[in-house]
Amino acid sequence: MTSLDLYTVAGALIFALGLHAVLVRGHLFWKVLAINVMGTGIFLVLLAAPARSTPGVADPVPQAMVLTGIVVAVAATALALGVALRVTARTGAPFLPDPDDDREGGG
Amino acid sequence: MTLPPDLAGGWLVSLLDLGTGILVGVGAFFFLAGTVGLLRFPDLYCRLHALTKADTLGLGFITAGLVLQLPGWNAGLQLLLIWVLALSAAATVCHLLASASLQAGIRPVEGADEEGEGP
Amino acid sequence: MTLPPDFAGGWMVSLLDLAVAVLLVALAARLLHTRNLFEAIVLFIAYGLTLSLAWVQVGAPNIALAEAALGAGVTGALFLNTFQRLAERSREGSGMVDPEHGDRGPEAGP
Amino acid sequence: MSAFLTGVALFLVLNVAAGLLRVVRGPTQADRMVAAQLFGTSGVAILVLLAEAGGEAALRDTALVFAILAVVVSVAFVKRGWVRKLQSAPVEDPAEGGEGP
Repeated sequence: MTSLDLYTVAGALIFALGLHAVLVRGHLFWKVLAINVMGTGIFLVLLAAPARSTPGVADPVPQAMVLTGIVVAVAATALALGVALRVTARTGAPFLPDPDDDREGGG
Repeated sequence: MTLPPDLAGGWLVSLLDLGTGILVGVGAFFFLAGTVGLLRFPDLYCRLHALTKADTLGLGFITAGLVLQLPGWNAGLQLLLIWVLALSAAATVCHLLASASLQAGIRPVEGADEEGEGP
Repeated sequence: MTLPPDFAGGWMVSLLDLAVAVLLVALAARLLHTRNLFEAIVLFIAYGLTLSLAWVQVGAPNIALAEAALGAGVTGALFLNTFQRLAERSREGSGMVDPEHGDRGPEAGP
Repeated sequence: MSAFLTGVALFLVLNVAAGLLRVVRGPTQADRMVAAQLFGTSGVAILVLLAEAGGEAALRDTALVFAILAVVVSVAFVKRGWVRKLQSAPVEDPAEGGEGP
């Protein structure tokens, strides 16, 4: 087991942790945090796995994809946090409104 | 500093290696001291003091030790720039956090002077 | 952990990789399961910097540069900004949520 | 020499991991922000050591970015992220009120 295998396993673990947190945590800001963590787990697998196949030579294609992904993740995080603030302003709490009751939070 | 080929591998290189080892070791010790202070000190202001001063000094020792290994003066100048930048960053962060904490009403721990620590 | 013989740096590098990977997983687990929103934000910044170290070890220093600037710096500032907006909102509003302890309690689940 | 420098870098990573305990236990928010500064300085040291050990000059540029980053995060915290204690600072800042309906 080389170091790059280690990073691949760590990326898979981090993705699983983020997915679990997205599903379990109700708070919207932890959902945004967890989506960020999930994305970094994918980046880790995406960089460590091809670097293992050709040791010593960096493959530029996954690096370009990950670089684009980081920038897109920052922009998407800003958008998601803005939406979460609007939800908080409407319903008074940073949680998604329950779809069963229509007492508050309607459009 | 590029050595002439008859000197490379001689006593000067091993002397430089020894200097690098000592300086980097002292720098690592200061980092350890900063972390111990961060974990053990009773107060936010004491922790800021320990962290910013000790860690910046440790970084200075480490960069000074690594300058001895560099081949030319370009990379050495870059290391000096990194250290100066970290120095100003630590000073700025320490001042900002301390003044904001004072304004927010966090009082320093009283009674440390009575234990004979201060002059 | 056996390394291939052409792996430069030897066993010390693999120990460093092990420490960075374990620190990454531990940071992710802690920041996703804590109850304190501010602690989660600071741990996320630390997570981004550790990830930058991991990318240095994987062999992509350019991505480490972008991660340290964007993933940890800009995203951390965004989260801090939103944290303060949320704290203002809950302090002047109905007080349904404590910004320090984000979940509403045991009834927060579905 | 390369193994020695990598070993010192490993020591600094473990050092940072110990310092992150302060983030978990810190009573105030500023205590938690101090750890970002810890990671900034230690990260600079780790990257400079790895640049020398691996012979990669590009890592020194990453170290420069690490040095700037703690300042950015701390300024964002002081300007935007500080929540005043309710009992110690009763005066609200009227200029920064929450907008929106």
